Amino acid sequence: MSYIPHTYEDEQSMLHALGLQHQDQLFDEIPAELAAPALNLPESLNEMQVLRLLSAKAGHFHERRCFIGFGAYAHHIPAAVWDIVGRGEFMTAYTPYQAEASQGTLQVIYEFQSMMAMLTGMDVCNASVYDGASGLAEAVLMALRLQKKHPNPRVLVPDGVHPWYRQTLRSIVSQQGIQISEVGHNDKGQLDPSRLDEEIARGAAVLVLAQPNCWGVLDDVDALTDQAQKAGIKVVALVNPTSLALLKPPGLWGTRGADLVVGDAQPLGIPLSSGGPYVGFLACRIESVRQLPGRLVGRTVDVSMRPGFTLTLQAREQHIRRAKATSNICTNQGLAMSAATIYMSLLGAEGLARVAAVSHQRMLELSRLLEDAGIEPFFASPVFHERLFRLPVPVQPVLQAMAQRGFEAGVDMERFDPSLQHGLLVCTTELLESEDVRDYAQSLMDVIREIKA
Amino acid sequence: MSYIPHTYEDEQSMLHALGLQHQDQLFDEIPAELAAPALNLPESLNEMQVLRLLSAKAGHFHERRCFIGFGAYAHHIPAAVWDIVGRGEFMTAYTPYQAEASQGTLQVIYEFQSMMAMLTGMDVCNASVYDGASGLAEAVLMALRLQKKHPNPRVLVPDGVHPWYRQTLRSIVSQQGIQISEVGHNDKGQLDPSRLDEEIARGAAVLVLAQPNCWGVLDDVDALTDQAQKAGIKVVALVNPTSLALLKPPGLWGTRGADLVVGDAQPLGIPLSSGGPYVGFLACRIESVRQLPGRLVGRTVDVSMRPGFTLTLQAREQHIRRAKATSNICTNQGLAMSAATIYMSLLGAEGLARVAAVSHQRMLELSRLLEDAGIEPFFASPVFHERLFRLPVPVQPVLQAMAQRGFEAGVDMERFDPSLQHGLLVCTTELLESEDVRDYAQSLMDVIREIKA
Amino acid sequence: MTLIFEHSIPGRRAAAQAPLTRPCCDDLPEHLLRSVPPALPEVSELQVVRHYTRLSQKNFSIDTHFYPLGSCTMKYNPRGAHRAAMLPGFLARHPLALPEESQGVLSCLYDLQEILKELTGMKGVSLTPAAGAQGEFAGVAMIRAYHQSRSDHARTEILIPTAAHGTNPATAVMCGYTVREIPVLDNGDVDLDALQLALGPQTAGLMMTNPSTCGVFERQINLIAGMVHTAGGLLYYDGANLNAILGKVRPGDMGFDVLHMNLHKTFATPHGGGGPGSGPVGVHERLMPFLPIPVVGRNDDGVYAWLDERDLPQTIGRLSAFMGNIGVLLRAYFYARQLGHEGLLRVGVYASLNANYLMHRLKEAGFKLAYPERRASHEFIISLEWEARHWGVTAMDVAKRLLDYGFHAPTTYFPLLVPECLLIEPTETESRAELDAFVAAMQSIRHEAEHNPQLLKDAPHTLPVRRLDDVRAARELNLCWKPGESSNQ
Amino acid sequence: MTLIFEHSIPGRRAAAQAPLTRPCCDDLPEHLLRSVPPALPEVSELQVVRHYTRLSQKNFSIDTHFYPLGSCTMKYNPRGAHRAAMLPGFLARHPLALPEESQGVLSCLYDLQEILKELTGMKGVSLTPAAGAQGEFAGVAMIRAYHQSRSDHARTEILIPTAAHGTNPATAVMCGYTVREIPVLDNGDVDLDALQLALGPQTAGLMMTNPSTCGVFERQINLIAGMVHTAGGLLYYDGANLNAILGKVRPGDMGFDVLHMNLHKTFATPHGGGGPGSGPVGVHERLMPFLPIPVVGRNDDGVYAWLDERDLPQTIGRLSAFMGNIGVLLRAYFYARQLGHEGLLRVGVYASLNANYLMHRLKEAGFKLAYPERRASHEFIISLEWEARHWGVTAMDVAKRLLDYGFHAPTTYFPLLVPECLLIEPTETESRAELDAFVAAMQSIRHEAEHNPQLLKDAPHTLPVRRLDDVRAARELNLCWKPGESSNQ
Ligand SMILES: Cc1ncc(COP(=O)(O)O)c(C=O)c1O
Ligand SMILES: Cc1ncc(COP(=O)(O)O)c(C=O)c1O
Repeated sequence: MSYIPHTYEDEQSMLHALGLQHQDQLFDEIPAELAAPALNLPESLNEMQVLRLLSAKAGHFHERRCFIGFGAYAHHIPAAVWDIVGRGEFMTAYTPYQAEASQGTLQVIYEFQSMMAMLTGMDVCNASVYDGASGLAEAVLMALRLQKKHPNPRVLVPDGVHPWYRQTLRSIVSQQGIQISEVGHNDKGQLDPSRLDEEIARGAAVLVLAQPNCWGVLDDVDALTDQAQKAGIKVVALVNPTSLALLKPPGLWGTRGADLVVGDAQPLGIPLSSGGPYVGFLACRIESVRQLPGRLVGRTVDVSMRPGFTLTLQAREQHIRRAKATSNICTNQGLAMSAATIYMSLLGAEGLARVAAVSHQRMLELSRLLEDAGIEPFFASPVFHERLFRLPVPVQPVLQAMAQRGFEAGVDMERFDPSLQHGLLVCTTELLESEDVRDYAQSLMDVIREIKA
Repeated sequence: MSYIPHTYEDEQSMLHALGLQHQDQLFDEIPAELAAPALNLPESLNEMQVLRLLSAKAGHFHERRCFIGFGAYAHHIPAAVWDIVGRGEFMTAYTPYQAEASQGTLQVIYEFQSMMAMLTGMDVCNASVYDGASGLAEAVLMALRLQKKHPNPRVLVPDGVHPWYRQTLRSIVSQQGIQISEVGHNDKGQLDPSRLDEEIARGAAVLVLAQPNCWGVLDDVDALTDQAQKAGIKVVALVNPTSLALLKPPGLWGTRGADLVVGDAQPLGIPLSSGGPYVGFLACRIESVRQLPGRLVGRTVDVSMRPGFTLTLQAREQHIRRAKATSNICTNQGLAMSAATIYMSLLGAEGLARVAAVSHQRMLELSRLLEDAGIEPFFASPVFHERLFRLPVPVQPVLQAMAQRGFEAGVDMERFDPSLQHGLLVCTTELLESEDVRDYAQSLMDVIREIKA
Repeated sequence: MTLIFEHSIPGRRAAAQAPLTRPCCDDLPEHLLRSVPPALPEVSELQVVRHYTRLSQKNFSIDTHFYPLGSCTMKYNPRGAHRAAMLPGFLARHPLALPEESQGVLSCLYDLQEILKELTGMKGVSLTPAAGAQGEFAGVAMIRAYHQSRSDHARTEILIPTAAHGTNPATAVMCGYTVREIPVLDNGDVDLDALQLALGPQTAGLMMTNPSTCGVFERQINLIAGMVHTAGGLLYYDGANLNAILGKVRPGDMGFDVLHMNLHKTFATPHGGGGPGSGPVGVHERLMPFLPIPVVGRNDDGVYAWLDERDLPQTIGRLSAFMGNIGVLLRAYFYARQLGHEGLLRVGVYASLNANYLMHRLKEAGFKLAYPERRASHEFIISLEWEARHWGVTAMDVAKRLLDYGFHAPTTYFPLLVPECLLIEPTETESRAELDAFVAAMQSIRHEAEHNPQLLKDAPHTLPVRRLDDVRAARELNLCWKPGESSNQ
Repeated sequence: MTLIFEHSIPGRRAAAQAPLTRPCCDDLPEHLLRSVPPALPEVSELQVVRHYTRLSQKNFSIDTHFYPLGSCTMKYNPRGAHRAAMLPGFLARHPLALPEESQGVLSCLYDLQEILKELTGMKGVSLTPAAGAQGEFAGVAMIRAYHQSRSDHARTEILIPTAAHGTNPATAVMCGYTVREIPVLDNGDVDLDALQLALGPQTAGLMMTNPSTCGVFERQINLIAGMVHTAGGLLYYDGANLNAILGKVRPGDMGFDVLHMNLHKTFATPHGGGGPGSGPVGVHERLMPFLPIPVVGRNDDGVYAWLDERDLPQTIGRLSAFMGNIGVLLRAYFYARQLGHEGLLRVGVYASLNANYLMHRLKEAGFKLAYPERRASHEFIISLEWEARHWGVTAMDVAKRLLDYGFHAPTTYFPLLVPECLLIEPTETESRAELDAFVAAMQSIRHEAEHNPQLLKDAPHTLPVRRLDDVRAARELNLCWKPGESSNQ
């Protein structure tokens, strides 16, 4: 009864007040034959014991040097971020349904919406969806709602979109019978405009554009956006928010800008944590806001005209609109969103640009070292802080040998696409100093030599 | 300028408001010849870099199994304790001089005073002194003030008092020419009553009684207290607060109880942290409160008769009484005191008794295992969770060999007292499971065998 | 109210937090770069800490207030679980780290799967869903996959009692189903006649929770399960209310085929002001092939691994890029291990004791129960219809007034079928003294409602803001701050 | 206000926090055992968390409020430093762990010693003192040890300017000295004639701080140092005000023989609502043999060790059982490394800029400066003597009213020599906007003082309590809760 405050006397007096003799009577409406059998569960432990157990399980991963990216990025998280986010008032509050008792959370959300709108160049951003991948599915569903009368509700997705994002998109939207077509890349790892033309010609309603794509490659998003929009196709931009400190915001892509912007804000102060919790976001034009899924906070005033915040446009949501809602999402990723807000406040535009630039700079350093050693990138395109290299040997044993040396060396891309044989995807961030990059390159060369031998 | 918020424009406009051209003019009253030379200081780093540096320095000590006690005890600290104490409102407040803006801290202190009074069996406890050892010096000085007209202001200190406590006591009280006499122990490691009689006969004003003493040994404090007080000597009890969950509170020692109680509350939720910050406490009878050093919080009411708390009896303190104060102490160990308060709230009397009893139980287990292997304790007396064993070999190499096996095996007491040759002081707490104790005994036997060979 | 943007001054930086320099990156094509930096705030570290610390103090939360929000199970969130999930070895682990180096976290997740199976009476569990609604999605998608695997394409409809949570119908639609609502009787039970009428070859399944959101246990669950199964449909259990029956009855034993659990409710993980949660799904044997991936498996050598589409070729697929909210799952695992057998079996008992006690005391205090004849589960409903009619105060007015008394309001106007309702869930971690204090506040408010209803209509009075204008918020949309704008206070 | 004891119910426990059983311990002699358990609170974990979280919200703090408390240097306490000091590898280390396994922490402390030497111009540093006052004690004890080592037993007196902090005279007395106070002139400088008269063969030393607690730099420090040294005395520097001159002037270069530093001020370690602090001492060559132990040494192989009485046989000894407040020292080390050369040299500049700017603005707003002709150091004094005489409001009234405006009050009635004074220290981490807001509040309060003085006398109005009755607190002493007592609210 670890966290139950009742003493035996409490229990007895409360049962007595209810006119009951025994706690079992509390369950007397439950058919007796349904009673649970004896359960096989582990014994109680105290906090000390569980923490000892879990500390051993956690291990020392944080002491490894991480060169993996591929949709989840290890950046420095200022100590203040989780110290504040971990305050009971933020961490143990529910969704801010009672606005007057939740101005803290509501204002944080409003600030998050504002920051993300500025970062993406859009008018509105929601208060988070689960992650970038499920967010992409929400974005595509929303784009299709915006294309309601479209003759051919087909969705075009470049194969440079992260394969697990594509899988997620498929598992979600395929339930409604929506068709997804993948569009291949050219030899520079970019979406091939001529293949896109072919697909457009076959009819489509939505195009997803990833910038950078899952190999770190940058596309000519202006031209592609124009190409799609000219054909009446809605463009969903899929972005890494850190990159937007340097790169053109999707709101300014092409002549009219992307229609929707989606991504995962994990790089903005959210720990890797084996894969979650992360925090998806979805931004749009103000005209489309009534089709946006997820919560939204609006500024308003109280009865004495003091400014304040409240959840708004709830008529889009399941608890009001039920079967007609824009999504079934209810609980979102609130705390991670709060962390991202505080992270962005601490970094500012210049700080975030430095994080992005140094992360990228390390990749340039690494590329130079590897190219000097004869290891070439798969794609001769500009990238952002992540690059696919072609090793002279299979990747899997390299990863294992590098792990022995304390490196998380990257991702074996062959596992996701057989055409990327010997492809090692490597990512760098500002957590790595130039020295770490040199150590990595040196170790990689050693390992390759050993494997070859 | 890491934490300075000024932009160049801020600085210029502020200088302008002051009618200055350059920041150097802010220092124009300082004689030019005093200007500091070029300083040799390390370069700036950002938070990420310093944390990386310090994480490496911190290492993995927390994964070792700790069997050292000797005045600092490794107990489990509930996660809630430092989560709450680390809240900015507690951690970044100053001493609660403005009572109305400090009711949080003030109430915590009042609760600490209350809990410590109950634990020690005294009327009043102060809001902390630096640590147990400097607290002992404060206690002795206070006891002497209470004995103002004593013909022979000599202080008797058993040699079972921790040697570093004795050193600290000496460095502090010897400044005022106060004489300290050490009283030896008998072959059971207890204060020898006949030697005490001799010392009393030579005249003394204060006796320090440690329960348990630094070898874990329990004394017959009732008889000793009576023996001293009958001779007009003030008794200062030096205690481990955890032990008081089981042991008789000093307020009830002998016929009249100890006059002062001092100790270190470190075992109550304060991490070992290489030696500090810890938190001394000093408790007394209400009659003596005007001689008590350190801060005190009292309950009072506000103008609308609502209850509240404020610092009180400040006329004892240096900021009011200056040269006539009861001590020079100003800043104390506030946050550690707050941690102890929360710890005691979470444990309660029963929880604390369990911590004490399990800690002690592990020592019984260990004693049995070691005695089975032929290793006897130095002293055949009851102890509390700490015991001095006589090894068949010198201790220093044993400690080193045990360290290789992941154990902090104890303290080499020969270093402190040559008469304790081959004496290994070992302590157990509830952090150790029975299995850890068995591993320890086994490793110790292995190590001794190797050293002998 | 000051926005963080209003503390901003051009050129200021929290200098400790960014790299010391900014390299030039001239390899990036000019036309792909941004020309104007985003107007993120330019503030010092102290300003950030102070701003958000002060903001936090404007919230009610479990750590500061009793929070009897029905259907939300706002119980104590152990600090030890937070500590465990924040261990640097867990936080730093990349989702694509080699499994060899991830055995620790994988073993925790595997154990958690086993514990959840045992507690729900299910055969398979996937921890992937990020929240309850995503768990529902996974569940209904599995129902769909099941029927399709049997080429039973006629089943296009999901049945849902009117009392159900909004996520249930919204989910069914997201899974391509149409929704038919089933009425609930005055005693809180599902209308079996209506159910019988609704069932047919078009029925894919029935979604319900038991105890229902009416706060009462559906006594005819055996019958219902039989009816749905006979019609060829499957039974979905919305596990948001699992806390009520934890250790007492298991959904699997009641005949449910699939369920989700809200770990951020029953397993005490914090709600974070809106999430992250975690909504694992559990399934009956026949749905096992369809579980969402990844699932954690263990081979005969005791080696753990992520199972994916190669291991589960019929899976409904991924629901997020990686593996759900692992940080939340670790907290839930801490909780399950800490409570253990003995503790987990007590949760439902004391949650029910508190709810029944509170219901009883409020009834004594003059409040009208929605289901006066029924035993409360872990929550119950009072209706303020009478007070609304006679004194002109609404459930919302009472809710807002409660805030002044230092209590978070219960859930208002849900379930929709009870007029002017408050759904009250005290949870097992609140003391009797806290419940009694809540009753005293409710009594006092009731007295105010009779003698000074305006006091309630104007409430709250003691919070950072008075009652907010929701209509204006929706009409004059202001969803983000624009550079230059001031907060006007 | 409810005390934690009032949440207590016999037999309740926060069960997750103690061992699951209680062994019997029947080896302990019966007569040494306690017969009645102490009346510690018996509460649940949630009750504890909620109680202390709510209590915390009743505090002002740096993280929530501007806190211009003169002489206290309430600057931003970096969260990164807290993180560093709370690393489990640091926290778990036992003070008696083998030095082989403590090289990491020892090297940090050694580096910190070096940095402090360089910044103060001193030759040796001991980090042992737990706070400023203990640093003073160590310093004066070293002065005493120095004279005694030279058999100069006649020196029984310590000179202290009247402006000095109370710890200075209290310390001198604890070290067995008598105190003679030296007056301060109207311009804030020490009265040199009086000093000359006071000096003699009985003079052990002079304790002072520079800039003084009057907030001005003692311009004649060279002269003073010469006078004291000529008389055979030593010069003690109270480093509480080091923030003002960090990187600009060094006490060692001013002729001081010994000093302490308040790391909880200048080095940004949090004050914790009363501590722990840290008060390292630095010394001139001739005092090096007397440094308090332990000190961290490094041998030629780069191995670090605790130096004790074997290495420093003339040491004044230990000041605490172990090694001072290492957790605080690690925070200070973080701070020094983070700021580094460039950052440390800016501290004094911006601390002075903020103080001078604020002083200037308050003067413009009509407040009377104690030293209008002088440059402010990192702090300055305004006197409300005029306002007290004309409007009947005291410095305390203004201080309390400031709380209503959301600012912590400056230090009141210190130094004692300026009537109705407020000692104001903004620190370098506050923004210009914050300073301007403070001026606006002071202006508004001044207006209230003239037109509605009662408003000030009754202040504060918006805090958890109104003005508290200090006299009653001292007269009807209630220093601890007794079982059965209620908080009466
Ligand atoms: C009955 C019920 N079902 C489903 C949900 C949805 O869960 P989640 O918010 O985790 O998506 C909730 C939570 O609000 C609920 O109360
Ligand atoms: C000028 C001055 N000297 C000495 C001290 C004493 O320092 P501590 O409080 O750390 O003992 C203080 C702190 O209040 C001070 O302001």
